[in-house]
Amino acid sequence: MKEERVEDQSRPQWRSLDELTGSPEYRQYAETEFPDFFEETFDFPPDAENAALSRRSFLGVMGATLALTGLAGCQRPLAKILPYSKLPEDLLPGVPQTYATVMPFRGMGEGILVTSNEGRPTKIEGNPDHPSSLGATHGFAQASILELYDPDRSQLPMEGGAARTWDEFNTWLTPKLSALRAVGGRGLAFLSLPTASPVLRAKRTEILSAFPNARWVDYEPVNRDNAIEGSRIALGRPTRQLIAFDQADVIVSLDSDFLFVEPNSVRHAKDYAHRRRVASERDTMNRLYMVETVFSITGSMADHRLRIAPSQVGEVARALAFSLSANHNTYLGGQTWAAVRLSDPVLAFVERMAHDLAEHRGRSIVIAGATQPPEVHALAMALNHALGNVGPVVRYTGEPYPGEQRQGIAGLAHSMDTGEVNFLVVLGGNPVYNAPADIDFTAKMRKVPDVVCLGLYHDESSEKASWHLPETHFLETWGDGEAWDGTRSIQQPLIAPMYQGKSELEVLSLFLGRPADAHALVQEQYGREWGVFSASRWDRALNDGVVPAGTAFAEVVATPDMSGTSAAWSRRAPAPANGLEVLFRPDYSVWDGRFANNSWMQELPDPMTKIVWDNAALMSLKTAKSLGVKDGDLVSVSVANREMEIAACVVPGMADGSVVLPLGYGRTRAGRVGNGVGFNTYALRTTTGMDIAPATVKAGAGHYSLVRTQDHQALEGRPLVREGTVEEYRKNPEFAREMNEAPPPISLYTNKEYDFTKPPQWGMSIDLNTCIGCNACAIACQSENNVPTVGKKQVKKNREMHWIRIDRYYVGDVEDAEAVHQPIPCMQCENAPCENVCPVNATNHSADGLNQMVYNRCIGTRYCLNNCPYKVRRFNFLAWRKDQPEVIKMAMNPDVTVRMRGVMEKCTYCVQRINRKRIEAKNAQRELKDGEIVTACQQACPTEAIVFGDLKDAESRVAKLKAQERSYTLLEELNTQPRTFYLARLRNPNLEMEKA
Amino acid sequence: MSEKSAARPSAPSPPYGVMAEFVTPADLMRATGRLRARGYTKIEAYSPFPIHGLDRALGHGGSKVPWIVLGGAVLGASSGLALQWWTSAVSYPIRVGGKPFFSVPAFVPITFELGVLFSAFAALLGMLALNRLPQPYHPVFNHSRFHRVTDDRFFLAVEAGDPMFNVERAEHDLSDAGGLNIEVLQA
Amino acid sequence: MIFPKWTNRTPIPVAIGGGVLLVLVVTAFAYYISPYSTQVGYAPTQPVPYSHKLHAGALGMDCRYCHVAVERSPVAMVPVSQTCMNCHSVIKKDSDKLAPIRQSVETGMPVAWVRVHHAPDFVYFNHSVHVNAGVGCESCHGRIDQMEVVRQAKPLNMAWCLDCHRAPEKYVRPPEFVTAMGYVPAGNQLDLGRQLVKARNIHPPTDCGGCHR
Amino acid sequence: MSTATMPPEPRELVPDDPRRRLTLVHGGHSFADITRMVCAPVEEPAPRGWWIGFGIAFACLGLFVAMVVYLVLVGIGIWGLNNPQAWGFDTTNFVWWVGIGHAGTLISAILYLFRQKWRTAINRFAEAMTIFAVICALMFPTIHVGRIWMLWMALPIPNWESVWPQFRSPLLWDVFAVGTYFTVSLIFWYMGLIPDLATLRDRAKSKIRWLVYGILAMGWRGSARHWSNYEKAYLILAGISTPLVLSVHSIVSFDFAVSIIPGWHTTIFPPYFVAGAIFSGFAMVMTLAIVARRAFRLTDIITIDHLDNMNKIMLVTGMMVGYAYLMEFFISWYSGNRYEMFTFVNRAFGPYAWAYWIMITCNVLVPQIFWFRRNRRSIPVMFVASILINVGMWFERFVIIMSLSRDFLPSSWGYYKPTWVEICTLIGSLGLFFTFFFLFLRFLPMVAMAEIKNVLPQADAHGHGQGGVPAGEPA
Repeated sequence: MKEERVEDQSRPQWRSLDELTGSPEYRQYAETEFPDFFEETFDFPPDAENAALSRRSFLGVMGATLALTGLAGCQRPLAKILPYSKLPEDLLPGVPQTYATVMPFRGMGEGILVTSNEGRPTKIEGNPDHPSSLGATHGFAQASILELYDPDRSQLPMEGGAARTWDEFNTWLTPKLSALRAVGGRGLAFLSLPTASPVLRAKRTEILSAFPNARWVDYEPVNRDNAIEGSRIALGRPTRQLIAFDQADVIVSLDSDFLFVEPNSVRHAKDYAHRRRVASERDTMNRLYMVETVFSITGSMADHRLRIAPSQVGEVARALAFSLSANHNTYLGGQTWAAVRLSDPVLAFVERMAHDLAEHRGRSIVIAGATQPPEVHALAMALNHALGNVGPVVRYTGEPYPGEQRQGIAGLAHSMDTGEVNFLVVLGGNPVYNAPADIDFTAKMRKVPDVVCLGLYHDESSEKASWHLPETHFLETWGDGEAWDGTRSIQQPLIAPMYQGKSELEVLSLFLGRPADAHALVQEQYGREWGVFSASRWDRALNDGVVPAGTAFAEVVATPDMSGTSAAWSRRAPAPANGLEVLFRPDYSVWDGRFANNSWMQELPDPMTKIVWDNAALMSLKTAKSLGVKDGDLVSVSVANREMEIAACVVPGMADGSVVLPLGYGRTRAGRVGNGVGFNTYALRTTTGMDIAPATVKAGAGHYSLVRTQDHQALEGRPLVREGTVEEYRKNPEFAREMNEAPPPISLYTNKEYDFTKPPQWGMSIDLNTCIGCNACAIACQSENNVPTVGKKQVKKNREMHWIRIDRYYVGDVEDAEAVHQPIPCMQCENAPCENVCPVNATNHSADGLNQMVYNRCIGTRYCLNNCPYKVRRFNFLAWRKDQPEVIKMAMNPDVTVRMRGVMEKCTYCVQRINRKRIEAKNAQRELKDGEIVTACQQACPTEAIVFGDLKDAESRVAKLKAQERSYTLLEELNTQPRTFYLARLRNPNLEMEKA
Repeated sequence: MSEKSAARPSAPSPPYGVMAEFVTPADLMRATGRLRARGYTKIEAYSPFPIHGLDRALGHGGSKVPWIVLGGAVLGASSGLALQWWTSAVSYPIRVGGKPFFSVPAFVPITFELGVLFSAFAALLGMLALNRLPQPYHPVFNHSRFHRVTDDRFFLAVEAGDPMFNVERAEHDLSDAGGLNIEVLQA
Repeated sequence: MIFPKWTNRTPIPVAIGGGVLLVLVVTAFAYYISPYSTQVGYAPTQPVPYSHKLHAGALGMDCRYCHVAVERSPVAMVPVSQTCMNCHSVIKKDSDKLAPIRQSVETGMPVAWVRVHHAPDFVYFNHSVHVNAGVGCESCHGRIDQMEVVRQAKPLNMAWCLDCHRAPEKYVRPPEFVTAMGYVPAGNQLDLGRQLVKARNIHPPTDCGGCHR
Repeated sequence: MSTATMPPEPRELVPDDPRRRLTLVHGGHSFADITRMVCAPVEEPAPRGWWIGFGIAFACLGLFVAMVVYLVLVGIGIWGLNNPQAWGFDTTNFVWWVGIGHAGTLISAILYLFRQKWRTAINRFAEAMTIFAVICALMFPTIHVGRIWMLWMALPIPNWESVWPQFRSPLLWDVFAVGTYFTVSLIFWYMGLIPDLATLRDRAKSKIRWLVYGILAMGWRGSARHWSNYEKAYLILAGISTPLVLSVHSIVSFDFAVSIIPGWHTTIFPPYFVAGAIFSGFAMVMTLAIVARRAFRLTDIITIDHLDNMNKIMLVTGMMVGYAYLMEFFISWYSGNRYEMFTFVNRAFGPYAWAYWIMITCNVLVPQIFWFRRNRRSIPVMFVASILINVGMWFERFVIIMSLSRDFLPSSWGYYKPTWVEICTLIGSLGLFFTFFFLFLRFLPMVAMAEIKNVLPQADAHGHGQGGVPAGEPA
């Protein structure tokens, strides 16, 4: 890797890119039918090829040669240094730079900071100044670095699979455009992803004014239509909710996975965690009631959880409304709500919720999940209003993006069918793959003479289109984006387009006949908005990552129209009397399928099921029993006479009588990584059943191998994750430590010449009370530390390489289980068992208490792994990076060695970051400040559950946390003296409810 | 053979001694006694296997091998411990598992093993040295039937170094003692 | 069949001879693989016959004029072609030897210098921290000012690094002399060194993590 | 000389009374007979059986080499190892072979110290077996590392990084312990060979044989002085080998006992491993002896009494390991440590229960048949039993190492399945062993002639025994 760094540092970025994409290795990858480099690794040729990747592996081979053929290894390799010819301004080779930009995702812009090494973006962090991020990120943002360097991204315009140039496209387009212009764009249709970019929106309106008769449809498989429609019902206009979870004492979530799936989840998690963080037994905590079907990570954080079929969630909402109005004198606009027939325990649950809400008027919140129908959203809004939560907890702004995507796509498909559309432009989406099955978009597309498809990949849709245009990655182009609250950020490129991509903005300007590059277009737009373009303001916008001076949406005051809401309820379709229901939801790893070709995401275990490289039909144990299937058996699910086979996955704590189908798998043209991984559940998703649909499920033939990173789900009564209620904590703050008694440490060794007292002494705190198990840390670590992926077959052999893993245990009864998350990085034990057994001193201790791992010293006895009670060590059983495409090297962190096969590796507390800051401090002749060194996992964590620092500095955050009564170390009876410690988890149950 | 036949006729050099063959250990024992009684001091017996009391009968002292081995043991153990101490506590002290640089308990096994190793070498080399081995040639090999000494025959040699050595008398005494195939050994 | 007399004279010479031979072979091998044979004296020919002897020696240019990053970055930074042209746009502007530089500036293509000092890529050496701590360029690179062609002067093996990391006082200089060539300490280096180490609070790591990540 | 006329007939073992001594060698053979019988396999052309056996063994050796090359080229991943189970067949085979390697030196040394004269018949090839087994054992720690070309770093070699091995690691103790054990065994073996090599030298017909054996015999001429130094040195070697044997397998057991993994971290391991080693070692000697004595017509030298004695020893050691198995369970319960308890319950009833019960059957139940004299003296019975015991002892090590599959954190529990590569490597190592062994049978005397002669009645130089003129000798 170092070699790479040296070269890249001294070379203008575009050159290195040309070189890379032009390099023979690369071509081979771009052209040949690819080896499935994540598959079985038996038929390897000798390791020599690895030399290409890093000189470490070269050394290995050198050693090998030495061992085998004697002294051949002693000749010195010729290395070149390629300096710039002119030094770009404010670039200092060897010193990474950070730029602020914004990532378009889920119809909003997520503010990020990107680290760039000599023109290679290598790491993504949250932007502390950005309201939707506050410095944290989700895994998708972290992983988009890998997406940028994905060699499977489309590189050239293509006409029916044949490579073309942009000029050729223009010559093809121009006559068609003039024809279209003549008819005002009749027959022209655009299908795009909803965007949070004002510039892009402006450009779209421009298009529509240029082609008045053209139609514009937005469609994203995972959309917010329900919520927006709900707001229309309740408030009479499309409205967006800004929820301040840090203001809520009681949260009632109606199937809303607001900590992960809902937009702005990172901010939600931050605010939510703010009210779970306790320093002493006097602190209070919020209480979360979760009513859901699937077992979501939000559900795993709930204090009370009601598992119920998706169609019943609405009934619960109605029962809640009834109970509030009937028993807790809550005024619901004079509308009377009939009692709802539900089972007694459910009603009891509802009653308690109602009681708790009533007790916390103005300090509570009711939210409905995106998969719930509009009326549920409307009712939730109404309840918030009735409970006086509007204002203190939830605020409304206009919805900049009215939605109606579901009707949109259906309508478009219809008019494609009737031949009204003769020129379709698909901008970014992948309708062929993810449009509702019943509209059969592929067939409709065939009826459209000209289809132009702009996309990051030559995907399922592009394959069917007459023209495919390569799109730029968001890190390659200019643009802008709105945070959830409307705050704007400029999207600035970190790197010149690696391939011949153009952004949607640029493509639209092509259609306008005024080709321009994105940079100019964005500046032009802001110049228009600011009246006159101000360079200083522009620079500040780029520097801060947010456009200065209140660009947030204006708040709107709206009173709910109760009659409308209840009218909507009266129109509500009756829930299916009996039979199973399916619920479609985005996948925790690949979302709607757009990350399917991202090996980091594919190998990232699902936070709850721990499944990698797959999706499955999630169902409760009882449901599985009733179907007569076991985990991994194939079941055939049919919805409205559409049928598919999918593996069943038994999930404790899931609602009976329902099957959850994660979206985003079973892609056919995702790329080498994503093709044919998992099951395409879009096949069952129809316009009428986009979220919830009645279904029949029966046992299928055969078994499917679902691979999990965690095979055993129970704690076996071991005090690993320590948990208590707030009450227990108040009674006995020490409860966590008393859950395990450790014998007094006695030692054979009395003459210890050293101890770990001289500051700094590094330590890490992990607060189990705020960890939501979202996996952001795992991906951040993977990106920071060049952690390889190994593929499904190797994970099946328990050979995954993650340096930080999140253990998830189910506690309580299998049917109605609760779940706990426990991130496990290296414990950096002071008395590290791994060190004692290493015969070559390859792992040992630094003065500041780091358990160091010296790859170049390691001979790979694996004894350390055996002797690690936490099993955090990872061994390179094979040359994982052997068949890795050349270009992936550019995603590597140059400060971290790329490990070759045969060596052990593990979490280092990001020693490279420690050293960097230490050197900075030394050069400046100053001391390190607390919080100056931030580990990758800590930086990404949306809930600030991870805190790193100097344990010997009494003022440091980590030292204060260590001092808390809740803090405990894992397996302290082994006297390993871990530096990583945990803060016990607390639940805040409603006591009456417990009694009930 | 060639050397032997070459040596035989022209025998100016003084002989090494006179050697006789015996059939059983008992005979050898008896003969040894006789010769000792006659006052011979420099006689040596040869046998296919060790015979109890024979070296006493020949008037040999005890073996010195034990002392050599003791030396080896001490050297081995001490160098073993020294190696571990110097590398772990002096040359490059590295913190390992919170144990001291000089972790005596952990260093015991290797110390012991090296002690054993060195003593084993001492035993072998000591034995060879005291037996003046390797020594491919020795005058006794010149006896025409000596090759059976490693099979089933027993030999007794009176060496020329003996003060009362005299070829004729030696031959006579050996045959008295029941020795067969008596031969004069060329040096 | 018995062994001739002379064979008795063989064992001892054979034993001794064998021993000596073994020692010789091992020593030879050890030297062959040592940095003293593989590293020291490595002096490849460069695309441009740049003479440090002339520039750093005779003209007395400061190292940092070209190696600008050395105080702020892990890499000292091989100068960009433009740096050469700062002078050579005026002096020797038509020299054939400088053709590659001129070409590079025109085309923007880099000049492919050959790396002389090469730390293995599992070693993370940082120039800035060493220079700021007062480790002279000379300490690791030798008398650059006397080199017509740059050659590796020091073995740069780990034991060699440790020598200074364990006792920096033996080598550190006052900051102002970092780039000085042929520097002679004013007074006893050890005393001076101890003061500097104390004053600038220099404690170089001997932990693996200091250089290996 | 009243007893001189006593006719020689086989008797039961009795205390070693010079006048009533067991006839260790049957058939009243003379010294010359012994020489002839023992040298025959070395001097006569090899029987067809030998060629077949050697051929098979050599083929397996080829397999071993192939597997190692494959491993070095591709990596440890071609084995079934994983996280949490970073050791599997590799370490199992290592410990198993080392265990087998303990019988030789034990028989030679300890029985020698205890003046068990019957050892003389079997010690030579027991020692040979030791050396070959230890070679096989050493193979596994060597090839099981991820970067074999960096293995030199595990030895205290002065280097340009000035970094040394880590002497607190049991693996490094192994390097020294097993290395020492190998060297000492070799010395011990060679020393015992010297007189017999002299015999072969003196019987040599061809020039080459004469030269080779001559050089190896180093001019041994069996003088009284030779013998006295020789016997003293031999006695001392026996004396130091005894604690060595015990120490080596104790240290091998430290690989596990010194760690902190439940099921490994146990103080009973050293004695338990040593007992197991003797157990398996004798089993292997038995297997080989049974075949060799038949094939090379040495039934008069390696008599049924010898086998009987070995069976008794196997019975005893078998019960020792049985006791250890019980004690492990008791201690884990008594410790009150939840992880220990779980591990042992899991051992007997968890995913690897099958292996556990194979172990119990072969190591504890099978030896019980040796309570009966009939079984102790029945060749087929003991042959089968000895093989079963070798299998059982392999599984003992496997079971112990599989403790890794379920240690402290349930989240990282796993299951280990060997790949075909590992199985072939195990078979290959057997090939390595037998290749050596077959060569040994052909080129070196498999019984210590000098020692055997020494225990013949007529070897007694003090007038006991038959004395007089041996059979077939002109007076």
